[in-house]
Amino acid sequence: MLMKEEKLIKQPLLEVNNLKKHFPITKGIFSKEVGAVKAVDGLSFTINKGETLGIVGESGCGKSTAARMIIRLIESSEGSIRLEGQEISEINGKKLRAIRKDIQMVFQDPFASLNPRWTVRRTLLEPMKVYGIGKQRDREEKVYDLLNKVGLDESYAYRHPHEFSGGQRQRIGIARALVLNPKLIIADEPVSALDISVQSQVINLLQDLQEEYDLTYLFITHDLSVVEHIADRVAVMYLGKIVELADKEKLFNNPLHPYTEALISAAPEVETENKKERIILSGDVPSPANPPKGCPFHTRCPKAMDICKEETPKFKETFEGQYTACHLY
Amino acid sequence: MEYNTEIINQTEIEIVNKKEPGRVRKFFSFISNSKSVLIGGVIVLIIIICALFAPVISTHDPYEMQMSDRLLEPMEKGHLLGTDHYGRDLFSRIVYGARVSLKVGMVSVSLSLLIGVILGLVAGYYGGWLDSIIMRIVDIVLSFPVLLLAIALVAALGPGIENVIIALGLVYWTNYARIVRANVMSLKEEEFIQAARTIGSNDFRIIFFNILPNCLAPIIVVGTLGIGIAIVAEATLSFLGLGIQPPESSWGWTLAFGMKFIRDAPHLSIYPGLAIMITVLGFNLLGDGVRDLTDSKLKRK
Amino acid sequence: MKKRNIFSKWLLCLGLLVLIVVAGCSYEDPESESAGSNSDQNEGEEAGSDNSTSNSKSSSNSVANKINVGLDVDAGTMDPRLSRDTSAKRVVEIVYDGLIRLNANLEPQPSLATDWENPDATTWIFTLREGVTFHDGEPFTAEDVKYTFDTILDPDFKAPYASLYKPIDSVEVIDETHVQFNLKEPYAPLLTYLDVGIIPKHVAEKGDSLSSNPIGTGPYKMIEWKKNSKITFEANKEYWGGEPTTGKIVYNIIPDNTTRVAALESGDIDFVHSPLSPQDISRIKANKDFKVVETQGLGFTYLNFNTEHEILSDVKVRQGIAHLINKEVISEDIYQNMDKPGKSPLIPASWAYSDEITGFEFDKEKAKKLFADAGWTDTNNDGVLDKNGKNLSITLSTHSEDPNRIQIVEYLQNVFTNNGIETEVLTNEWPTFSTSLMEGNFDIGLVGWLNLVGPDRSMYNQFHSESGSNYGGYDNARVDELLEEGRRVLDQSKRTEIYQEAAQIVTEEVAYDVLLYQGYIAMYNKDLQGFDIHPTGSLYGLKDAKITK
Amino acid sequence: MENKVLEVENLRTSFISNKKTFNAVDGVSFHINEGETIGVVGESGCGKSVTSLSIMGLIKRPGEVNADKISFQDNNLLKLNKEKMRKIRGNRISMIFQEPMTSLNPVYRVGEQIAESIRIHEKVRSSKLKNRVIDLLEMVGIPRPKEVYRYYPHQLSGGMRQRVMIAIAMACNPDLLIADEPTTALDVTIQAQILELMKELQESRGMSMMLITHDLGVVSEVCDRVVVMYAGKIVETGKVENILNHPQHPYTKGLIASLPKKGQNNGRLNYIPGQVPSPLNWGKGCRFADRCTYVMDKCLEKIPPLLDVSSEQQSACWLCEEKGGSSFANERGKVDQATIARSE
Amino acid sequence: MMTFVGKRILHLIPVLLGISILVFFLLHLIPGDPAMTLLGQEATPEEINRLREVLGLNEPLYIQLLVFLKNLALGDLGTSIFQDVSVLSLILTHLPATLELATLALLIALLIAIPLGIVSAVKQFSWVDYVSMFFAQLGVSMPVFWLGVLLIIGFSVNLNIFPSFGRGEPLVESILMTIQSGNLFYIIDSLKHLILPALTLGVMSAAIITRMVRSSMLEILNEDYVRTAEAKGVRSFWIIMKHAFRNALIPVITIVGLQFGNLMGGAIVTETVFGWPGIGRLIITAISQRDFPVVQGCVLAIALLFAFINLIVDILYAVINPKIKSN
Repeated sequence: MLMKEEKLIKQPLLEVNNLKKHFPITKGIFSKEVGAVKAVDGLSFTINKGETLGIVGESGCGKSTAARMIIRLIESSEGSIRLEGQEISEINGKKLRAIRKDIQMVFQDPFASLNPRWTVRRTLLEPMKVYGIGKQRDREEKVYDLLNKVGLDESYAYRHPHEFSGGQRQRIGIARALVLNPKLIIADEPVSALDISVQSQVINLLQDLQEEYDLTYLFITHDLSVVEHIADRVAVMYLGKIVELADKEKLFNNPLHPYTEALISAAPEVETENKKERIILSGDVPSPANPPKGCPFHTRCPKAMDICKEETPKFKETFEGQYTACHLY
Repeated sequence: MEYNTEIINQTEIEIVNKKEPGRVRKFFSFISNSKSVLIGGVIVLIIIICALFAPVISTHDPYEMQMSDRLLEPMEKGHLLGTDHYGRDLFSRIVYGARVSLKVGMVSVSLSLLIGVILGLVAGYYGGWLDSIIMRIVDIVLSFPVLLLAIALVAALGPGIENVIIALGLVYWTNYARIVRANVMSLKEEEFIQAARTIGSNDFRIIFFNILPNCLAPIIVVGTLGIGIAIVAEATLSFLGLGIQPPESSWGWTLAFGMKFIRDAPHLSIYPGLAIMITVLGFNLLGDGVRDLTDSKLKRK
Repeated sequence: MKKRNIFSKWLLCLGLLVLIVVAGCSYEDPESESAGSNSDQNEGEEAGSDNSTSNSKSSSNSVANKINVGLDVDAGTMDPRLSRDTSAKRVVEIVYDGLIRLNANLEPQPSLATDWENPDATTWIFTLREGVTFHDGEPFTAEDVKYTFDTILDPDFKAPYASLYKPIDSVEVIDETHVQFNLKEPYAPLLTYLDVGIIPKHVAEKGDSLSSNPIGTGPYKMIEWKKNSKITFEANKEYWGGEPTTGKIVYNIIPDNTTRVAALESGDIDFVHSPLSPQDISRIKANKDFKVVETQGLGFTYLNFNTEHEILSDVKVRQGIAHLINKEVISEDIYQNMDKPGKSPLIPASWAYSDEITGFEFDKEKAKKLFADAGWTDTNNDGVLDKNGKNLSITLSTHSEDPNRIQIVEYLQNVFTNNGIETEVLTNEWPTFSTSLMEGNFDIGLVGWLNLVGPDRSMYNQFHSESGSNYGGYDNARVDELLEEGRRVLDQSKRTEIYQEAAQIVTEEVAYDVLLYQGYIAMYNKDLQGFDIHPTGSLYGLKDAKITK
Repeated sequence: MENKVLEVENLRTSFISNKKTFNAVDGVSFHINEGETIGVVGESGCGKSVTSLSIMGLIKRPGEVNADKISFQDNNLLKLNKEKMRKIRGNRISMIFQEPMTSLNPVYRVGEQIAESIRIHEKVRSSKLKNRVIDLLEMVGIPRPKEVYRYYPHQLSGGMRQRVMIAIAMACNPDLLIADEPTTALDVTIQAQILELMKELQESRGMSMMLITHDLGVVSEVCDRVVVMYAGKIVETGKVENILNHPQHPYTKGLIASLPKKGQNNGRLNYIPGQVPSPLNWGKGCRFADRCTYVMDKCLEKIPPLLDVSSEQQSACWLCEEKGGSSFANERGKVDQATIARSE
Repeated sequence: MMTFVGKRILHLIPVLLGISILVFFLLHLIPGDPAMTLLGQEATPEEINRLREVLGLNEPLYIQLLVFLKNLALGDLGTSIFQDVSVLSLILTHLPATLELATLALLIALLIAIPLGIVSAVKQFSWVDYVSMFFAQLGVSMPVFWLGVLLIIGFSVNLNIFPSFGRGEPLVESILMTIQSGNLFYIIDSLKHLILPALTLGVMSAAIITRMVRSSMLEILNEDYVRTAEAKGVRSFWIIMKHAFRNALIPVITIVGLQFGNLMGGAIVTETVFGWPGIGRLIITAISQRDFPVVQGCVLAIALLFAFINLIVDILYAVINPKIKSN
């Protein structure tokens, strides 16, 4: 197994294989299980060291659930998650704690993700306390160091989250993710709650930090322009499944899956000249509790064929480095 | 409105930027923002001072009987609020009664809180069968009229202020458990709790360092309300002849006995009744105010 | 708005409907109406009575045909053999007749028995009244008497006062109108206890419950019992003692003393009696609309000393404590003279009473001396008497239902503490308290005895060393002897001597300290006339009373 | 030229926070022509929502609306009494909000909620009313409108709810539709649908529209003219093409520059340093001064008025006065990195 | 909906079992037993012991519990030790009185609380708001017995408007009688008896519900859909009544359900003060007599009733809240 991987220069940090999360639907007096919400339904991808993988999708497509399974906030129903070759989907207790250090998360809502009653200092000290890292003085030093790194004044250390603006809060959230020197950072919509001008500040910061600490990002967002900017490779999710995965350039310049195409075209652009023709999808995303038979996208797909209603397309490498799940290819 | 709170948040940043006020000053500016905290606080403070400095404040020995001076009217013979049926000074008895009533209120609420908060935290955080069991217990206790359970418990435990406190504590915890549980259930879905898990905090740390401090506001509110409820409940138990053992005396006890004289010496029931009402009012105002303040300070919506 | 329209249409219809209904309705008290006509009828039947003429002349001077009585608790069971609580007794008194009925001086008067004789010390023969019928129309016979007492004596029947009838060996029916009681031993108090209501055998044997459907021979029939609310009685027109004056009596159950008196004041009820709050009495006395009558009751309130207690077993300590009690203060200030200061276990209402036997006067110095004699002095000047390094410490206990008794213990605690006795107060609910009494698990208990219709009733059970109610474990051979003799001897003057001697001893040795002789007080609407107060609290007299407005 | 549907002059809306009064909107003047779509752009807290609520008369006490003029068609909205204002609201001017999740009353059926807005302003027989509602539902592109009529809001997706909101707003054929961030809470594909729908409706009905958004992309898709707000004031206004291609105000420039753009991959994004000042700390000068790279002494002294850049573009910046015209029109907002430390 | 009701009933079983066991042990923890209280002061130990034997009190506790549970499972609540009637019949005579009282109290509470709560929310920080909040605070801090006695003195003794104690004919019956006879006396008499105790009992609930209505209204008035309604041009009266209040009712209903427990507790005192022949007094007397079967039976009956009322509340909740209804 390793042999194959070693051929590539890039070393995989995280390998996810056929990851699933099914939430049971119950009915009746005795809570009989009658079905399942397939929030995530067979997810497979790899992230290499130092790389940024973007996951794009609309709300409810399962991207956040996937992130939370990887970081073990929720248990997966099926599938494997390997970090540097070690299976982490089923470990618990001490082993899990040890692994947790390596994966950290930046949350969407910078206000909700900070304990409102803790000062910044306390928030940043906590991870070190939990793991018993360093002495108090070292810890404090690290806190101030990190504050500087994320562009906050040291004097802010004793303030509470509500005393900051959104951008500043997200900087604190990023600092917290960095305290334990993780290998992988999962950023779940880290900028979608921020104003445009602040958004770019934070994205810049994330990029700077990646360079400095050689971080690997799993970057989850619904905003194509952000992912286009920051990611190396992009996975597009729809109804719990990846419909397309490719290098960024390939994906944006030559989207294969009709959904990817629609998504890219739907994003409003500032360009006033040579506006492109937009593809407007009809209808809503179907419910993951009752996904359509065949290709999950066929209900909205402008290029749907008969086979799409019957057979689920396989996820396969269509061109080199470009994987798609579509009957067109 | 999203707009206004954003402004408030930013306003605070600016204020803080200008000068860093000390904790005491912050506290006072915090308090002075709410009339109800101010009024409630002052009332509660006065009552507490009464309780602490009862020997200094009282004008007479509250236990000394002077049968010849029974049932004096207020202001008669130097008795500020008159005397009771043994000729004891009513004012002094009310001042001393503050000790017992406050003790009943505060200790029983602390006991309920201890039980209710811990069970609520556990039930809310772990969910599942543990939650089911705890909530069934809550259902069981709730199915009793609370007063009835208190009566039965006092009867079983025997009379005396301590037992009254224990009984009230054992009866009123369900409310706290429910409220804490509901809060924990919503809090544990909050991102900062998830964040705590991602940094490897164990359940204990999450429950007690992350979740508990954030349930404090509702706990303070229901707790202060609970103090009032306990004081009134003790009065009711006294009315039913359960509770305090003489010569100790709470407001409720004084009131319950004053009721026997309500037609001839109404002051015997009016003043202890007023004491109860004002105290309950004080705690309620305090609780409400604290909630309003913490809500506007720490929450966005 | 569509919804609103429909709603308002509905509202209109509803309003119209209500209007029609209301318009078609009258507003009259149907009871007062029927009572009025009823009384007319009554008066009509009793032609020639003064009332009827005056009644028909002026409506203002009408007779209310109903008396509302306020009682503190509901009756438990109305079976006279089983009744325990006072309310049940109040019911039994007017629904049933006993063989005898006690008069206001507690002397047995003929009732269902017209005459009695005792040919020897262990035989009693009763001649029964003829022509008496039960409320169901069946005649009253000797069999009913026998059946009543047989069941009381049956251990499986759980009659609460069975012990009072223990000396009865058997009851024989001589003929239709004569019954004979055979005793195991001479038993002087028997006659006094024979006021128990005679129940109809034919009903009881059918298995019908007499507990809630009493059928007696008395002046009133019970017609409705709303549990915890009210009991309604109707006059028994066939009553052998003549038809009762008032057609209806209602016992209203009002547990709270304050409310009960308030109900009298607001005119909702016509009559209340003990137990009352002393505070209310003086106010009602001052109110011209009401009459207040007082008499000596048949109970006393006392301190029960546990003579087996390590400190209280010393008679000097008991006497010392007795010297610390100012009964006048208790009577005057706490009881507002409702109850009078007590002296001995013999109550003033009894023929055996003697003014000579008194307890210990209030005298702190004498108390101090007695304590010192017993070895208790304040050696360490902490204000508490001690002996061999042990403080003189006692617990005063009583039950929590009676606020007056709580006041007594609170007052006594204060006095005792001021005189060097470390005193704790323990007030428990009655069942808890009485359990501790019966188990001898107390120091000094404040209790009372009720219904002391004779000296035997007030002393045998209490002071005989073998007796069940001798909670304090009092043991005096001479007293035992006297009390046994008192049951054997039939001559009243001799019995008086016997009981007075016994009372002298127990008072001297402070087995009890009788604090108060309970007064019996009735307060009623001044329009209520013809009622004579009875020390037992019996409401039998209501049959001759009426309300004239 | 064209008829003005709405004219706002010197609008000031004040609130009270911590016993201090401040103007959330501070002297805003603009107008909307008949059949025109105007975009109001700005970051959160700039006063764009308050502006719309002020026009609708929905500012609650202790908030207070002052203006030299708010006229709608022939009505002076400032002078109208409550009842008359109520009759205009939902009838001639209607509004849709950002959160389709919370903007519909959860306890009433969708159909009832649409019907209500018709019933308030018109006398319609109930049999006809239902048909009209179903027509409206169909018009906003809701499939199976008869069925959806009986749905409760929670049974609909976000996009569908926003369509229902649009149906409510369109119920009485308004002359002006104010849309406050109508697509912010929606997914991209749904946003595209809704914007398309709004554009269609606006064109087919010839109605005027005021679109409030923070997304310049949305503005560029839908609007004719744009108003850029910053800290309670309008900093720049003009035709969409002009503003987006030749922004004059440093703030507008910064805003446009901070958008991630194609061909800028992996490089650093531009941004505006600092943050929006609190209304309680507005100085006497230009409110953008402390974030502005071109700041001059004059900027700190005096608030710049809206200055004509061209006949179709005005900008509130002293630079426009001094240099005039579009002398640095193509210069991108310079990046200031003073506030963050980073390793290059 | 059936599933929901079914689930609730399923949940009820362990709760009722738990209550039975808890009451059982609690009662047996209290010193004193029915044999002693039944036989009175003069009973001899032998008599008491014999009675204990008859009542089965000499059996080991667990056997007594099992017997009790067995009978309970068979639907037999036993017979009162003190009154020779079945516990069930006692419950059936006393529970309706309490229900009538509690219902009217709740009605009064709602009649006071809802308008007051709405007005103080709509006119937040006005004098109406302050005054009603002050009275709401008073209501919570006033011991029930005190209020009751004051009302009796005021309205019965001094003004002589209402009777001071007791219950007229049951309200339902008196309504029927009024319809039958066309004489309004019955219904008015019943209501006259009800009014003071119901007021006494209802004041505390009124206070609590007022606060709840107010805070819930305040919250709702800030909701987006209220703004939507305003933007539609709905009249402010209808915004408050139709859009805000209907939603504010949702949390209020839960509180109202919980108030029932409160009312049952308050009923104990109210019934004592007003001599109301309800279940609260029945229990209190039974406790003081150690009439175990009555206490157990009554507590179970109240628990069942409480569960039933909560079920109704939940159903109402679902009716008002379509989110639950359709799920």
